[in-house]
Amino acid sequence: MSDYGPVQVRCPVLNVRRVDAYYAITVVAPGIAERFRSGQFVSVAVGGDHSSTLLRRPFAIHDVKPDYGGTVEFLFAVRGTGTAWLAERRSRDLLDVVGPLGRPFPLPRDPVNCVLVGGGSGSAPLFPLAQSLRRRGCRVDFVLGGASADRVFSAITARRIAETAVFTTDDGSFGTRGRVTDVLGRVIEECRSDVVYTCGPMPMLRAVTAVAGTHGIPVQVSVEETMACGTGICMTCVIPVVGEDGITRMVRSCVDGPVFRGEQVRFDDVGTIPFDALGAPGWKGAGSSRPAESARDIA
Amino acid sequence: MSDYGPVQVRCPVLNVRRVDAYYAITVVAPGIAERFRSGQFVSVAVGGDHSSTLLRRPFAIHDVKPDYGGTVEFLFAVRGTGTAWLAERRSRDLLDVVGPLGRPFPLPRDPVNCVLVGGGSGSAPLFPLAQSLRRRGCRVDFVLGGASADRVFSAITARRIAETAVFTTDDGSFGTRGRVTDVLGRVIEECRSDVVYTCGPMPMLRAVTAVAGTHGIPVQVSVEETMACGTGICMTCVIPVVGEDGITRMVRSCVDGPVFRGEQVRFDDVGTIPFDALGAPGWKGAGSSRPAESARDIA
Amino acid sequence: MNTDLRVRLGALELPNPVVTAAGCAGSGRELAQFFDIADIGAVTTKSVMLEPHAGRPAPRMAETPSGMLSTTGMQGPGVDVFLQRDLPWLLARGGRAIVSVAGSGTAEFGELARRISAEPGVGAIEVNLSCPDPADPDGRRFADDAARAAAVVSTVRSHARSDLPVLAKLAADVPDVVALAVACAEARADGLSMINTVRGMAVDPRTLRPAVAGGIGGLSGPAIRPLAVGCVYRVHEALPEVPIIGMGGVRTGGDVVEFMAAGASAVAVGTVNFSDPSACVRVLREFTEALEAKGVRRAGDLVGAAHRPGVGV
Amino acid sequence: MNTDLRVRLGALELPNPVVTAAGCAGSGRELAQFFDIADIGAVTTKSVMLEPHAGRPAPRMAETPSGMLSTTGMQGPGVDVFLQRDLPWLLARGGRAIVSVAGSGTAEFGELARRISAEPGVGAIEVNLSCPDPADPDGRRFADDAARAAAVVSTVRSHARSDLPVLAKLAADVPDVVALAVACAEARADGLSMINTVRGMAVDPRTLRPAVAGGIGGLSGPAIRPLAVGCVYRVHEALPEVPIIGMGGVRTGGDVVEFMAAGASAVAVGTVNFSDPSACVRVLREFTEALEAKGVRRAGDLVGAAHRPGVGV
Ligand SMILES: Cc1cc2nc3c(=O)[nH]c(=O)nc-3n(C[C@H](O)[C@H](O)[C@H](O)COP(=O)(O)OP(=O)(O)OC[C@H]3O[C@@H](n4cnc5c(N)ncnc54)[C@H](O)[C@@H]3O)c2cc1C
Ligand SMILES: Cc1cc2nc3c(=O)[nH]c(=O)nc-3n(C[C@H](O)[C@H](O)[C@H](O)COP(=O)(O)OP(=O)(O)OC[C@H]3O[C@@H](n4cnc5c(N)ncnc54)[C@H](O)[C@@H]3O)c2cc1C
Ligand SMILES: Cc1cc2nc3c(=O)[nH]c(=O)nc-3n(C[C@H](O)[C@H](O)[C@H](O)COP(=O)(O)O)c2cc1C
Ligand SMILES: Cc1cc2nc3c(=O)[nH]c(=O)nc-3n(C[C@H](O)[C@H](O)[C@H](O)COP(=O)(O)O)c2cc1C
Ligand code: FES
Ligand code: FES
Repeated sequence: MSDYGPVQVRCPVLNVRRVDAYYAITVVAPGIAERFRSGQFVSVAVGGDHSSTLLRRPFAIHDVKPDYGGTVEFLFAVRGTGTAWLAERRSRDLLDVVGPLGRPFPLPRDPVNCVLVGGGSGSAPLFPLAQSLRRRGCRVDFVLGGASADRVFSAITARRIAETAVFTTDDGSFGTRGRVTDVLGRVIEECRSDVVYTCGPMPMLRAVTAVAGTHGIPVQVSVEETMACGTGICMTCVIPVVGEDGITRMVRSCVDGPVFRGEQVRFDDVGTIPFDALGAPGWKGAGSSRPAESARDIA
Repeated sequence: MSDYGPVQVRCPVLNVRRVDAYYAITVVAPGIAERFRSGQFVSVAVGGDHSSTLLRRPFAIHDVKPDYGGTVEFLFAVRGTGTAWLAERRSRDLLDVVGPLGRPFPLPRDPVNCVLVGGGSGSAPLFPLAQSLRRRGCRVDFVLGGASADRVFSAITARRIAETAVFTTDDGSFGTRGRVTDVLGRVIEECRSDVVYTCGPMPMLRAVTAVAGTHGIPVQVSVEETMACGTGICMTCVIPVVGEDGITRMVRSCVDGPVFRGEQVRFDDVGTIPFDALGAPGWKGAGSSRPAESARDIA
Repeated sequence: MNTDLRVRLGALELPNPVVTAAGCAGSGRELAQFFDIADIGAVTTKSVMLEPHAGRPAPRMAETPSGMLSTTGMQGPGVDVFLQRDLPWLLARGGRAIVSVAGSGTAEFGELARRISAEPGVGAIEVNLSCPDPADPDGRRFADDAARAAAVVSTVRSHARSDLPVLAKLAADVPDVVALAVACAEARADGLSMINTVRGMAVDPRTLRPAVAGGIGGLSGPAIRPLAVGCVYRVHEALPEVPIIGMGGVRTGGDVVEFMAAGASAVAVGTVNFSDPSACVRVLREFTEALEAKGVRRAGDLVGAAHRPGVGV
Repeated sequence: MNTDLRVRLGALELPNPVVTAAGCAGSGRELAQFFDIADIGAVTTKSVMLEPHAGRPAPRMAETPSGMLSTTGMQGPGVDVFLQRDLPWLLARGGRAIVSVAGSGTAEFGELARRISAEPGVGAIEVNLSCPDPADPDGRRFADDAARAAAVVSTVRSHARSDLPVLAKLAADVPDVVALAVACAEARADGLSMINTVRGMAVDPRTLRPAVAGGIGGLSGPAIRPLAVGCVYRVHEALPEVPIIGMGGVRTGGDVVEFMAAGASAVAVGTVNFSDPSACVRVLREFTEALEAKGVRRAGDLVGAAHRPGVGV
């Protein structure tokens, strides 16, 4: 958990680069850089002061550097209006950025073997994670996937920082044709992985969690739910997560996540209120022995 | 009346200049330039494709040049969100511009003496008018006013193209302290003016019309009503105008104006529906002898 | 791919679903400077009254976030000028005309229907139920009382030529829009148009005065689109057989898809004509491209798609 | 100049008129990372229910032009956790608390009022009348029926400590907001909060599915500001003595001026907290600057100014 709360800064754009199918924006934001822990994200206001697109866009932090007092880089694919607008930013433009937000990836105490599994832009937060793990003496292996070669993120960097790096594409244009989960089992075995870290679309997280389960190793997943606030006040980003006490709660993926233990996310029930979730229709609290309300209380 | 209708063009900004308290933007818009007659205006979309400021902003055309196939210049003071956004445009940005819009200033057939009276940014359309009048052999005199020196528009140009140019400011920081109407009577007499052309805020137009009336000469006024469309379809820009037939109609200042004969504008009733206006509450059309409906029909 | 863009509103077939909203396109003449008026589905004309009307005092409009407030108060030349000058112009250019009528009482609605039915070439009559009802002691609109609204619709229906579709134009800010729609359908409306502007207000923070004369104005533009889509969805759910013209803040071809999926058979562009005079043809182009990208071969297949989970379009 | 920013809501005096809207600021803890929660007028807490509630399924939100649709469905920990954990946190930091309550029936509203009245330090109770009324066969909200709404208000009033102001939170999309306001005032509400979100819908043009689960969501943000200002204006006209908290799309200090001129005594920031977590203090700063620029010495002088032509502020 980060020691400091997030900050809101109007920060200058240092540069905007194209990287394959993605754009990378670096902003000067010392306050965010100094607080950052890998797995956290920023949320960025888009469209200017009189924009009709009211909501911030969340992006994982991909890199933090000490230059200019502290810079923060995030990467994105153009998807809709907000990302199209961001792609048009130029150096010296100002961006209104809030961060760092969310629970970071928990780091192992001991120098264990870690496999990092990313899909598309979801690979972004795994790079600073890889660095942190390496600094702790962990072995890092990468499995990165994407729809096509230009959507597999930073293959070269992955090869450089990891012990091994395996790539998959849906169309076979790069690496193995198929999905990350087609190769993950083999990687876990060959690299004797002790833990999986993963970020990408929900179906991938679920499949990765299943593979980790088969191999009996823990998995940390970082989810991408739509978020209106990113700061924990709107309750729009909830997913069903089972607590240590066995009780399912609808928890906010922005502040209680985006990183969760994969086994605790009820992937099959995302998009529903499971009947046995705390406070679900028909649910009955057991009077004074009512379970604690938030995943936080029991953390 | 212009021979061609308006066009809508996405046109590149050639340059943005500061001129005293104003900004001048020149865009490359051959289609507008070739159709332009002095007194007409453009309407400009502001804030980009996803702006929450939906409506176009109308600006008088200040200058048209043959460069790059045809350029159009307009001038503006920063007033609210739209003009603030425009002031931040840079060369090569694209602006969505519709024009030329509105009825131009009618030009005299003969080489008569014309006095052009402008207030603040309302002086803008008088400059191309002065050029047209000069080309027809008319004498042109200027009376330009503003709140302060930096709001008196293009004094140097006025001096250059006009026979005489008199300036007034509310605070006395430039020219005569006072209002344009304080000096207009004297100018009309000294220059033996045959006609007045004027553009500026409604109270000024009304006062100028009164002075012209006293001197028994016609006056053409160009009004600045708020406009939602500028093309004649929304009916939000209406003012009460008396037709040649003596009947008052609520006419659209965007297409039936912005230029009107001053004597025909019911300045005292702007912001009301005069009880005797065609179709006013209680008004009764005289069956088959019902008066024609639009100022256009009788023009 | 050759996408079939035709849609039906009862007896009226339109070549494509993009029409103009009443009062947001005059009778087509001004917009015809920017595109060929025959290219769009239809022009819904500004609501015409029996007599000339001067409308409301200025200021008549104020900009609001992603919308505008307006109070034009039915200014117009009256039905005589409309039939002599505006309608023939539109029909001569190959445009399809949906003629909107506004009566200052139920009888006047009937008279307007009779007059307009007498003109060959009209495509449909749209009944503007947001006019103030002179018989209502509180000055409410016909739309505020489903029974009064239904009475207007049935008067128009009985005075209109029987082959001419009659569309009832509904407001969203009424006690129950579904009940209003049902009442109009029972009064034999052939279709429904929705939504009209929603009452709202702005105060100018500089002057501290209401920004439009009279205080309350009608809110329109993209800001109200979710209200409009909600009405279309709920009414289509209740009356799946009744064709709907959806409108309220349409700005792009994607918005047409949205309204049609919610249940509209045609979609009107209103306020956005003010900000983009070529909006109708741009929206139609974007809509056509969206259908092609989705592989939808008939525009009509989209109608109500959001009500059918997992529909394959 | 030393502007007096204090405003009153019945017995409750606030240091300034800027408060948070219920459900748009949690109970202050998260926003306190961005500013000192004691600096704003008050925090209106998320509507609390008696029992924990899991809320509605995802997707719970969609962006719309200048607004958003949401359906969180009252997710919350229940009143026990609220009173043990959230309220003490807020009061310990010097924040003023307006506690919003949501009952799943009239009796539960009473019980909540009793529980909350027992806590010292609460500033006011706000009654969320947009909860579905379990006794209504059509699943309508209390706010849809003025009599049922008034019954809730009077139950809360009789269970609440007598010195604690009770505010009735109204919806705009009801048959008659003025009638609803009058009914609540007659049921001895000390003040009114308006407006709640307005029902609307969006369909995702990519998937053709409703953008939020369940289809209909609540529209909020600047898009609805004209509806909110209109309600405040009309209700203040009818009930000039009843204090109002105005809300709906407040984004800037100028918007606070607008709501107060329309008749609000305090103004809540809702959705804009999501897009700008320091919005409350920014809005307060802009508001203070606007008063100074106008030469208004007491914020309270603005209240209802738009109703008084030529008022000299
Ligand atoms: C914690 C987190 C981290 C993320 N990190 C990255 C990243 O590093 N790189 C990257 O390319 N993308 C990332 N995303 C997804 C990114 O936020 C969306 O691509 C972006 O919001 C799309 O905005 P838009 O305006 O272009 O799309 P639009 O479709 O116009 O957006 C409309 C609304 O939907 C939301 N939305 C749309 N797509 C998504 C999505 N996939 N996930 C969440 N919200 C969405 C938007 O935020 C906005 O509120 C992340 C999302 C989350 C929640
Ligand atoms: C025919 C015509 C010609 C004009 N020519 C010029 C010119 O050459 N130079 C110049 O500086 N200004 C001119 N104006 C005024 C100019 O249109 C406004 O200053 C501008 O619209 C303000 O926009 P804003 O977004 O900055 O202000 P905001 O106050 O944010 O605008 C809000 C709304 O009010 C309208 N509005 C605000 N002020 C005015 C105004 N004075 N007149 C009309 N609409 C207004 C805007 O168009 C917009 O719809 C002209 C107006 C008209 C009608
Ligand atoms: C300036 C203006 C004038 C309008 N005039 C009429 C009218 O005469 N008759 C009518 O039925 N609707 C009228 N409307 C409502 C529109 O037809 C449409 O229903 C509404 O504006 C919502 O669509 P939009 O958001 O696309 O504008 C008018 C709307 C505006 C903004
Ligand atoms: C996500 C969200 C949750 C809300 N929760 C509540 C609530 O619990 N109780 C309530 O009375 N209003 C609730 N509201 C309504 C707001 O308090 C406010 O009335 C409305 O959103 C209009 O203000 P805004 O446009 O500034 O958001 C909620 C609004 C949103 C957007
Ligand atoms: S995005 Fe608002 S609570 Fe998570
Ligand atoms: S501005 Fe629309 S008719 Fe004149």
